[in-house]
Amino acid sequence: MVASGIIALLKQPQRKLASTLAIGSLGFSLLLSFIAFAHVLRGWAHGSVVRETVSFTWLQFGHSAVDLGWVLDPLAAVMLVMVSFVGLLIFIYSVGYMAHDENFTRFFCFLSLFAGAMLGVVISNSLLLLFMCWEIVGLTSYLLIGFWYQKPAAAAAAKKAFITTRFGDIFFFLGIVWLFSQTGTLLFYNHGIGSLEPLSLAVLVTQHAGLGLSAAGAIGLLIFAGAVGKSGQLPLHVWLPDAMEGPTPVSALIHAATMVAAGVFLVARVYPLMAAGAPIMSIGAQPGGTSVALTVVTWVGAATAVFAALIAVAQNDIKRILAYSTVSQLGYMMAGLGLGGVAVGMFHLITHAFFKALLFLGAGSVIHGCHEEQDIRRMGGLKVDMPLTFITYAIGMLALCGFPIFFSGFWSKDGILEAAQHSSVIKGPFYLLVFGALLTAFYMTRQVCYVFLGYWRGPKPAYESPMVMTLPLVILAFFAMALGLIGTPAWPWFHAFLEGRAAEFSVHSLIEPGFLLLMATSSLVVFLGLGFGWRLYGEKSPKPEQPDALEKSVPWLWAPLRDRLYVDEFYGVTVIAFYAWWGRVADWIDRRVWGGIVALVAWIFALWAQLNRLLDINWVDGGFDKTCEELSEGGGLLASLQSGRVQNYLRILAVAVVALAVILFWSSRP
Amino acid sequence: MNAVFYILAALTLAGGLATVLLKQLVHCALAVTVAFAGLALLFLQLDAQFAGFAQILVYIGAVAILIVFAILLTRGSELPKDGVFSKTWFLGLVIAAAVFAVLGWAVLASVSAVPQQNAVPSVTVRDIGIALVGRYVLPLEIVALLLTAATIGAVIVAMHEKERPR
Amino acid sequence: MTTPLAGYLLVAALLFAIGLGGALVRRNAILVLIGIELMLNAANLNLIAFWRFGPHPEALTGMMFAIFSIAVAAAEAAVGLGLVIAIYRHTNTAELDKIDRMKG
Amino acid sequence: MIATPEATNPFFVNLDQIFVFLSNWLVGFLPAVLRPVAGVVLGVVAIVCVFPGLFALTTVFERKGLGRIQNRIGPNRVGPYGLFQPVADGIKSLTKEDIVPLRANAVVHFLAPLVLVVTVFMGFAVLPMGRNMVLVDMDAGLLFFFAMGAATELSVFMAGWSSRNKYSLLGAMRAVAQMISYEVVLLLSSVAVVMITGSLSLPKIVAAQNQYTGVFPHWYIFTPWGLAGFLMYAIAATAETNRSPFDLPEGESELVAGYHTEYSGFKFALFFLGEYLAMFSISGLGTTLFLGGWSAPFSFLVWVPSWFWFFGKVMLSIFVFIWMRGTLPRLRQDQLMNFAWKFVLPFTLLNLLVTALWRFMGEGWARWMVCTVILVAAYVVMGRVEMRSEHFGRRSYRYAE
Repeated sequence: MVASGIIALLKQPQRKLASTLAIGSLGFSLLLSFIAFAHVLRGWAHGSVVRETVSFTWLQFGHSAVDLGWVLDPLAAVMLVMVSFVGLLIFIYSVGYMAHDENFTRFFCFLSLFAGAMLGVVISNSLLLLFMCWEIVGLTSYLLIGFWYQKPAAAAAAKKAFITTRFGDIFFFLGIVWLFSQTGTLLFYNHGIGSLEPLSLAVLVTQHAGLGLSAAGAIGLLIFAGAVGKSGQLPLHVWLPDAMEGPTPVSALIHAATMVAAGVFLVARVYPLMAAGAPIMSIGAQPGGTSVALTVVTWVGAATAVFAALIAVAQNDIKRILAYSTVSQLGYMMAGLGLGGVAVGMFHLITHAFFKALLFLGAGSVIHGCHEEQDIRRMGGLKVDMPLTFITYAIGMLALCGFPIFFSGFWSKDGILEAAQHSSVIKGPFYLLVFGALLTAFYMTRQVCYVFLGYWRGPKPAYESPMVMTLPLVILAFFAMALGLIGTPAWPWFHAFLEGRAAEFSVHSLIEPGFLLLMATSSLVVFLGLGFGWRLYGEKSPKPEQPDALEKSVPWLWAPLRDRLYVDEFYGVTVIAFYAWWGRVADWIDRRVWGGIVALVAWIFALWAQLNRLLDINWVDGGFDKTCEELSEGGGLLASLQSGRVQNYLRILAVAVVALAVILFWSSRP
Repeated sequence: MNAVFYILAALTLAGGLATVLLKQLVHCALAVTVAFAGLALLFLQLDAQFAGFAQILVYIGAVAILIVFAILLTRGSELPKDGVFSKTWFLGLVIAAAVFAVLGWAVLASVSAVPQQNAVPSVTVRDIGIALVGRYVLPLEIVALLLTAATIGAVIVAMHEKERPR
Repeated sequence: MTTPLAGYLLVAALLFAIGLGGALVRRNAILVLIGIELMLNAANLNLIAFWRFGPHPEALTGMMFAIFSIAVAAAEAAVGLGLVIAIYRHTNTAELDKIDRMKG
Repeated sequence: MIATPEATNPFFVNLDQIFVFLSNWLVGFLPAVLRPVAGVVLGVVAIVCVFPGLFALTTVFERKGLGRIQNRIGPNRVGPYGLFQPVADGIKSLTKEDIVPLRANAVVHFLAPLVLVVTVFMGFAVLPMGRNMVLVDMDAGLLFFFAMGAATELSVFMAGWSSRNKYSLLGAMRAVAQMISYEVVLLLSSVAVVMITGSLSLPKIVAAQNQYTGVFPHWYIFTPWGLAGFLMYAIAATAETNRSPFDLPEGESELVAGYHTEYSGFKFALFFLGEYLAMFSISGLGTTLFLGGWSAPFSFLVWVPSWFWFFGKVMLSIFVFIWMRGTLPRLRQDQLMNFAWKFVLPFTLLNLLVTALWRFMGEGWARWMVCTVILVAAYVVMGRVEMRSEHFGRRSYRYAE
């Protein structure tokens, strides 16, 4: 936050200072998060769930107060490390990528602001503070997407992103307010009376909010709606693909690692709230989530996964394919959370962050190499020109598809599939997820074949990106492979860490019959997808002019997929149309109704003025003037008496004397 | 005594009437002198010697002359062009008559109540002198002051202002 | 016939009326003043009549009053006529009807 | 020391009271009821006869006197030494045609001389011509005399105005103005005498003066204030009767004959008579007030009848009038008025103060000294200041508006 503030003040030319400042501050925060992680580890080693909170009163009105605060617990620690580490790599990468851009400092200012806000979301203890950082994240995503504001498409995309996320945030805010009104506090954990602690949860559970949902469930769903907006789940995902307009590091940062993860993190954070509804309730318990809220989350997640995967298949823009794959992976995470609880979902989030970041940065270096060319049909044969990028990109692709054993993607996706399998209530999501995995494998191979295999279809020869860009790729590739180990069923370190249990190494869980079957099916699915993809695009590299191979075979399916299943159009038709119509209605009302009222009032006043004038003329003036005239005449009469003729006075005097005398005598007559 | 009284009364009243009715202003002035003389004699008739002589000295000697002078100075002696009496003379007459009626009635009504005393009071100038400086010393001083003031005032009022520069 | 006092009083009243009539009827300012003089004299006559036929003539009040009244009347006549002369000099007329402007 | 000697010799006493006896004798013939009236009538007749006679004498006396002064003989044609000249004048005035100006105001014109003569004669009623020889002994005799004197101004004005002649009107106005201003002085100077004697009645005043210390009588003229008073009185008297230095109204050279220009014949004679009678009455009063009236000048002359002294003194005053007429030049109007209001009046007022001082300082020469010093000082100061400042500025012409 501080870094972004300072960079904002810097002028354009201080490029060096801006970048070093941003990277320095993020590096520093990475260091801090390591320390925190170590601290939590130590705590965890003693076998207790570490949760330290710091909270202070921010607003005091009346006797109720709004408190803000920070919390450090395993969930937060993991996210801290992941966000700052990935962020740091992306910062370094973007130094190279944005080298020739003139608003370099401004870019880094937004980046550091984004990172600061993201870290704020992760460690905040109060729902309100979380919401504030959430809003800043939304803002920075708008700024970064619309970074090249000259391009109208970028500006439109930024606006679109902002509005759709904002749409989700409305529900999020409603949830906050409702929670605040019920529990009286927004702090998650506050020595027992925090909103997520059993005491207030018990209160929430008892209230019924209709539709069979308990208050807790309802609030959970509202907050989940916020997450849907931010993470681009099914109804509100339209903004995410368009967000590719921004520079690649941005897309990487936003759509791979952090921002989208924020949604999932939020659901994870308020998981106890959502799970409160479930009859068999145990915190962080494995697949016992049968509360209504969680089922909803699961269904949304699964639907998004399949839906996005379908669209990804028919995309030609390299970044757009990755965007849709992110959406579907998020669907996976949501489903994981819904089914398997916090640990399963979070593990997939961590692994996905690394290899998706890798893929995006790889795409970035490809685009950089191909002189800003983004359409995969005009690339091909980059295996030769950009060998390092190709290798790292291939590793990332395999991790994403969930290539068995070696790649982290496999283990985290399996965890989700396992949870889906075991969930007692609903069977549907499992099959959807499996189908999704197939599709993922398919479109990733299609992309790799288009980009790296075959021959160069672009106008100018591509060249390898400089060291500063390829180094992060290599690091990320390493993690994409290594990270799987911490979450394997054999040694579920990550899950234990999150739940605060001791992680014991047990091979037998691996060879447990059910799990083996699951591993076999998923690997089968992956191989199926890869083969399918290779067969279509592998051998004969597609000609630029020819339509896509799949397109030839299944044109009726291809067209809608390419057009993103007309979701935008659908929205266009419904929501926008609705707004337009509503605008017209409002205008009509405004002009007719209010105008009418104003006219009426005007008419009344005119009438009143008229009345006043009449009143004034014949009453006030008339009356007043008449009396004045009478007075003056009377005055005139009197004045004539004072005529100055002395003898008049004498006469009056005499008459008066006579009159008095007469009266005197008359009255005193005996 | 009544005879003399009647004569004198007639004389005075004739003088008064003449003053009011005569056209020539100077004639009126003279008529008024006659009236004053008549009154002075009435005073003598009432054995108020000093008052009578004072009346003669003051009124006939000074006031009459003053009136005559005033008439001359204001060119009253020529015949006034548009009539002697003011336009509403009749009203004046009526009022005068009314006043006389009231006074007369008052006199007749009350005269019986006043105790009559016919003894001739012997008044010498010495008594008057003593009274003047004894009981009436204050009025005397005040009248003295008044007369001085009046003289000065009259002079100033009637003084011919120096020609104001045109 | 009537008692002597009544006679004098009647004469005084008549004289007073004549004086008042003169003051009211005549047009010339001086004659108004003369009228007033007559009225004053009538009053003096009254005073002395009452003094003469009053209960205690030796008290001299009536007569003294008359004498003082004569003095005052003289002063008044002097000032009055002075005024008339001043007005005449200013407005060239002694007609009362014409002298009704208060302007200087 | 202070004594009032009486004529012891019966002859002289009778002589003194001869007129009183005569009137009593005459009245005796009438019934008692009419006696008082008859007495008064007799007195009036006496006055009416004596003074016109004197008038006649003085006209001659005056003309011969003036002549003598102007070194000529004066009328001596008619009768021995011109003694019958008045008879001639009388006949002349009676026979002359009595012209009345056409537009003159007939009534007032006719009345003027009458009023004048009547009021002057009324004045004589109060003068004590001899011991016990006063027509009416009024308590406020002096006041009566001045009241009558006031009427003369009115008649003068009537005369002047009625003849509707500019000159006569102007003359009348001047005469009246002059007479009024000097009448004030006349009154105030006589007031001094009243203050000392303490009474307004003239016989009492004469009685007060009829005392002698050693040979000299107690006449008021021999007192400082008396002398000053008498002088002021004399000046005022001459002015009052429009005589000599003050005869501006009839100033022949300018205003033809003043207010009696339009008169001719008998009315003119009446005016003439009136004027001289006024002189007699004023000098009579003067003698009564200051020259001891009918009291003898020296104690040893007391035997002489009182009326002789009275008439002697009057004729003496007349002589002084004539003398002044012959010698003093006429005064200008503004000088005249100026003199009256700026010198004579203040001096008289001062004289009143001195008299008061005199009255309350008691006997002894101290009061003599104080009074004399004051009066002399005042005379010198006022005289010098007043008159010297009268240097004659440039002649300024003033035109009638």
